[in-house]
Amino acid sequence: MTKLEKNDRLVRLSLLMIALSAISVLAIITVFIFEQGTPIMFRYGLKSFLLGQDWYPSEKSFGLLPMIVGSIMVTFGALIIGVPLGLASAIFLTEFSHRRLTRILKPIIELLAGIPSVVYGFIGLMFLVPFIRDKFGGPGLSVLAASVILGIMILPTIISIAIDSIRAVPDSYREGSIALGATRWQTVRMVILPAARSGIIAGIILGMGRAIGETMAVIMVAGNAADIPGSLLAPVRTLTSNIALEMAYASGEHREALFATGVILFVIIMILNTIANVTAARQRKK
Amino acid sequence: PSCRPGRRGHSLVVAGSTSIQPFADKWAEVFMEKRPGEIVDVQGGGSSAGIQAVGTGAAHIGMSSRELKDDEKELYQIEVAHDGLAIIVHPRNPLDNITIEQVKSIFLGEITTWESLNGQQKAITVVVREEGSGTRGAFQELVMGKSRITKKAIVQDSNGTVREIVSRDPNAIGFISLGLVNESVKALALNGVKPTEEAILKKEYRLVRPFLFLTKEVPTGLAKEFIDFVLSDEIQELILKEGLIPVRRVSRPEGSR
Amino acid sequence: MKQRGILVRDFSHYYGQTRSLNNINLDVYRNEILGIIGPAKSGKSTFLACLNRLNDLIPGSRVEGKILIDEQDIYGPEVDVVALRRKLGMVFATPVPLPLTIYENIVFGVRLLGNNNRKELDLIVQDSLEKAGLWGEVKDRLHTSALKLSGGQQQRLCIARVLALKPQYIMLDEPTSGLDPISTMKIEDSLRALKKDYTIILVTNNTKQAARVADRTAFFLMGELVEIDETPVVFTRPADKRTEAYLLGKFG
Amino acid sequence: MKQRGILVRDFSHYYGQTRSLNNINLDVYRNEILGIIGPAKSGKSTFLACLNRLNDLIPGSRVEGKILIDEQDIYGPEVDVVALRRKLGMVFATPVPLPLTIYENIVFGVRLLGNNNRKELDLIVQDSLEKAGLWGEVKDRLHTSALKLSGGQQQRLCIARVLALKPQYIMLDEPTSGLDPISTMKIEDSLRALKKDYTIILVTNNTKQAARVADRTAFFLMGELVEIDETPVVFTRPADKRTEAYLLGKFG
Amino acid sequence: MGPQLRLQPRTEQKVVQFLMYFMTSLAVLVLVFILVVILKNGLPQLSLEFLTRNPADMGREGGILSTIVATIFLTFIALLVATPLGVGTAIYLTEYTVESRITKVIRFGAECLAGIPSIIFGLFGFILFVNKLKFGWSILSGGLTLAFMVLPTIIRTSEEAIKAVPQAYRLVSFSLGSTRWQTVTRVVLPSAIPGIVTGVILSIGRSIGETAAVIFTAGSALRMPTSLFSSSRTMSVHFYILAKEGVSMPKAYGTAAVLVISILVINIATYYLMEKYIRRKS
Ligand SMILES: Nc1ncnc2c1ncn2[C@@H]1O[C@H](COP(=O)(O)OP(=O)(O)OP(=O)(O)O)[C@@H](O)[C@H]1O
Ligand SMILES: Nc1ncnc2c1ncn2[C@@H]1O[C@H](COP(=O)(O)OP(=O)(O)OP(=O)(O)O)[C@@H](O)[C@H]1O
Ligand SMILES: [Mg+2]
Ligand SMILES: [Mg+2]
Repeated sequence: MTKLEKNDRLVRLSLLMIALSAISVLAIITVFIFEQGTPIMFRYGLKSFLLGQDWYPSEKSFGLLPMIVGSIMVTFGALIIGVPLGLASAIFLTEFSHRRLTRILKPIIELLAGIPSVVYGFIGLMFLVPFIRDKFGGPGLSVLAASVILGIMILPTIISIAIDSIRAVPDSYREGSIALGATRWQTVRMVILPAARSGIIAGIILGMGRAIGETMAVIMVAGNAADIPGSLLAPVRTLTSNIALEMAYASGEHREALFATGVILFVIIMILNTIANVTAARQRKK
Repeated sequence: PSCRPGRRGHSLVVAGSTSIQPFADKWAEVFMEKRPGEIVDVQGGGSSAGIQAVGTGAAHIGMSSRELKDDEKELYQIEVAHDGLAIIVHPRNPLDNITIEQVKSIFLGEITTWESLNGQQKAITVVVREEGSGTRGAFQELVMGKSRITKKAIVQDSNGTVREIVSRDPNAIGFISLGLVNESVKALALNGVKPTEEAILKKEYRLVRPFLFLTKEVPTGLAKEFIDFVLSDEIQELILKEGLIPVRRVSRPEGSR
Repeated sequence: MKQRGILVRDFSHYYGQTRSLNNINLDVYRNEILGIIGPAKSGKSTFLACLNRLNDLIPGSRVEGKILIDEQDIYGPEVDVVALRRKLGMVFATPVPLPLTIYENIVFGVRLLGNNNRKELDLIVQDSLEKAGLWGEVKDRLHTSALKLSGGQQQRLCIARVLALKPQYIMLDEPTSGLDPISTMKIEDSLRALKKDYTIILVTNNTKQAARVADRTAFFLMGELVEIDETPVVFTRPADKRTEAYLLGKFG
Repeated sequence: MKQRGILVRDFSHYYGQTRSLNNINLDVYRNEILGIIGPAKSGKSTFLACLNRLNDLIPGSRVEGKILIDEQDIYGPEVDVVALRRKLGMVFATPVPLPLTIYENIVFGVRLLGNNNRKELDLIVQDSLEKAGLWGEVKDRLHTSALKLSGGQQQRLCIARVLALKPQYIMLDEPTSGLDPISTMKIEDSLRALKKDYTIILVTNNTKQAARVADRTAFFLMGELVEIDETPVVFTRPADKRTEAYLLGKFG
Repeated sequence: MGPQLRLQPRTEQKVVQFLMYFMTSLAVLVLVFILVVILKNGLPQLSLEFLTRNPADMGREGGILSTIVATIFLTFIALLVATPLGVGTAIYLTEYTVESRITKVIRFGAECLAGIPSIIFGLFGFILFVNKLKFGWSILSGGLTLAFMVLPTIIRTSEEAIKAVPQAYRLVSFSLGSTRWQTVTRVVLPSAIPGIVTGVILSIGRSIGETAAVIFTAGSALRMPTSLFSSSRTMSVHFYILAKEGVSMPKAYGTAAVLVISILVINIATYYLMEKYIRRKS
């Protein structure tokens, strides 16, 4: 073996060490969150955490059900708003719009993905919340407000991933279909969307992850009542806001319970991530 | 910040109420800036823990945000500030006065509309602070007693945010530190008493709790220096700025929150 | 003289600034096989894409001059492009089955018209596959994925798919490149058989193939039509030096 | 008889499960041009990649049998792969200038050895470009980007870049596909001139090119070496039917 | 839709096209609206003074200098840590290994990391850096937490940039006798630099905009950071507090405008780089 080759081995080894950083960061995070969050769950019983409806930490009552339901509700709401808009935009930008228009619109959408979530929350607080309060009643801080803001926030994610997966469909499919006399829309509906399906689903799941994980914007517009919302206009608290809201003064078991909230959030996100990864991998295999 | 046993020697250990702790941290910081070499170590743990700590000598100064019970009264107590709570509503709300029982019913979720209070058939938006915060703790203690605040209440994590929300929602009611009340909201009179500094100092306004420093003996040395420092104009002014009510009158600066 | 199906007049094509076809003039007779030969990048595929307006899909694509198909100016304002593409079936160099079953690939174009009558579709499938010489090999697995067929079978599937549309013209772009000798032969046989019902344009990079199956042969070079004539003439007495050089393998 | 430079014995190559070369046996003589012809995907490029072990880069690539180059088993444990690759210069089908200047492209391989002596490098650049027949065309713009050269010039640049390494063997993979007649001729001329100093293996999809420049020609089909012989023999009296069919353009 | 109701394909195409056009416009308009509101209200607040003075009276007065400085410090630390790790990982994944269980695990780790909500990073940073390692609420804790957060972004963009380098370059380089490391440093990385820079710039944007992870690790003390261990308030956190507590709407809009403008500049720079180097190549 030459000296150069020996050096190459050394380089490979050091790079492997570095490459393990990503996975070790994940491992460290997992360990710390679980170490902090799980003991209390077992002390009080998993059931009382997951299914308890009363969140009164000062009275040792740690029911997370309202937050779990809240997270699910606003995420679902966000999808109802974000997915149709996002998919339509992605299809329009890839298959229908004039190239020049796409070249203007796509960067705008990508740029807006970078706007900090606090700004979205602020806009929600200033415009959406009063609008809902005046037009529909209630405090305005509500499931509806949170869903709309989250729906807008996940738009860029859904649009860019959907665009990528639609673009990844080989042009030959497009040509083949058009050459057989299909209209653009027929081609999209019958050939392109089915071929891009797993990628699009992966994008939606990632958008879902983003919605579930979003914190600051939600705190600002959701109202944060630790109660299962009875209507779209009622305030709601998500898992993330539960943590962010109470972390500052929490101590002792209260803090542990917040970490337990983190554990539940973490588990949900990991499940979603895995599903997204698997679906995306399926698309790549095709 | 967790509860460690008090260190002896040069450092002054101050422990107790988590409501006072964030303020005391600040005071200690300013103090240590002025007196390099001295160390003031502020710890939480709660009022009872603080009272106990002074009793056992684990802390030099205890902090309590409640009045002492009879069996605790042998300690020396120094009032360093008052924490008043204002019940606030939207400025356009016709209501001016409320009874403590009505407040309790509202925050219990028993009264849900303004009808019985000001005649409007609007649902009440109840706004509270988050679990664990001193303000909520005080409200719980002074108004709610053992009863739970309604789950339906909107929760915010700072007095500023509560005030902001009440100032925007004509149907909202909330509570904040008295020092933070400004023209954007209306502070209700409680049982006919307006929440003014005077009323508080005269003990007429009831939603108020003292911030107490406790010592076992007559304070001496570093403990005395620190207590005197907290009672100095400089810190009392700071206290005012931070939304508390000073025990010594100082001129109120413009635009304080 | 034979009837003319396609008339190309002073036709040029551009990709943005670069000209890919330069002032082409040629006719395609009905029921002939017109072979188009030429080295890589000489504009053969572009020419086919101009005939069924697939080049519409390419941004920056632009044409000059006229193409008349069955007396209709296909770049005219009133043209139904979708109908045009059905009339000119196209087979690509790399076989591209859509990610569907064999059956669904073939009826894809028929379904687009809203015809979902199972019996009719079955007939169309069998008929097209027979004409493309594939029926025997796949009749027992019509409902399996088309992607599992071998390369030669896929290409014949693509031909069958085009036949299902009942086009009048069939354009094939290097349909046998990369195929084995047997598949190549099968496809050449089909083409000869199809000639009586269709007009066929066959682009090929294998000059011998043109010699074998084309009635007339056109030679393209760098976007120009160098010459077009009866196949034997082009191969034995080419009018242009460049044609001769190409046929001798001097380049390409 | 001529000296043998490369001996290939019972050599097979696999991409994962699929066999791409099947039991190849052939010799390459010193200072000859060995032409390799065959249809697409017949394993020609794979064969070259096996000779300089570029196939090491492909995951799942696996070999059986032996290749001896200058009496060294190149798949033996002690082989210096980097040195091997310098010994067998390689020119690819599509010219790939690195995104550097003309000058830096040519000295790229020399610099890798740590030679940064400006004078020596200047000499190497001029010498290699002259041998590749490109010096006259680029000597005034050695420090401009190589990407701006025309296709034919880029390919000659790639040849010069290989010559700068002072290899003993030069392997070219379809070096003139897609080039115009003039460029093709220039490269064929260079090859004939280089023969006296180097051993050349020329893979080409243009059989006529093999006929023109190769001393001996090998015919690959589906991973097998069908036959190898003196070029005139292969072209006029092929031993195998398949060779004949291929040369006649029956497929490919 | 039954067969009777079926629209002509061309009509259907027209209808769908219009619908899509409408929905896209809606999406874009909403997003543009946000931008316009912030800029319209925020730009009038901007002045040299605003950028060069420290906040006073809880942010009611003065400018935002200390929050800008804190943001820069935090971002700098994050990138200092994340860039070598991220680029190294990307090089390993693309150049030094074949697809295997290890690469799958590493890639899975990176993907998962990318999906973890920032609040979880905040909790984690709080426990590890603030508490266990006793860095306290500080620039250092915040920076390290952000580093972990942007690591997957840098890995992914670098990987894509490296993959976008034509395979032919590698083949040529190897065939000219270079070792792997020589190929990486002389051919692959130079071609991939614009893409890698893109990832780094994107990470800057994310760091600047992050609130949840920062508030628990860097704290929210409103003062000029003096050392790595100072607790400091970044622009986003400052904006969050100003806006939510209604401290001062003009200052909130001003801060938001600075925030949004810096992120826009950063993203436009990224976009420009991508246009110029990556998309052009493919
Ligand atoms: N989508 C495109 N955009 C821009 N230029 C193109 C495009 N497609 C082809 N060209 C250019 O147009 C010219 C003609 O290409 P065309 O594909 O028609 O040649 P061809 O004869 O079919 O070649 P081949 O034998 O390689 O298929 C070439 O110079 C090519 O580079
Ligand atoms: N990287 C690869 N991975 C897997 N299979 C490959 C790879 N490269 C080539 N093959 C397969 O190996 C066989 C031989 O391919 P090779 O490229 O050597 O043929 P070729 O004769 O050079 O063809 P061409 O004329 O198209 O260049 C083909 O079946 C091909 O599909
Ligand atoms: Mg072509
Ligand atoms: Mg090849």
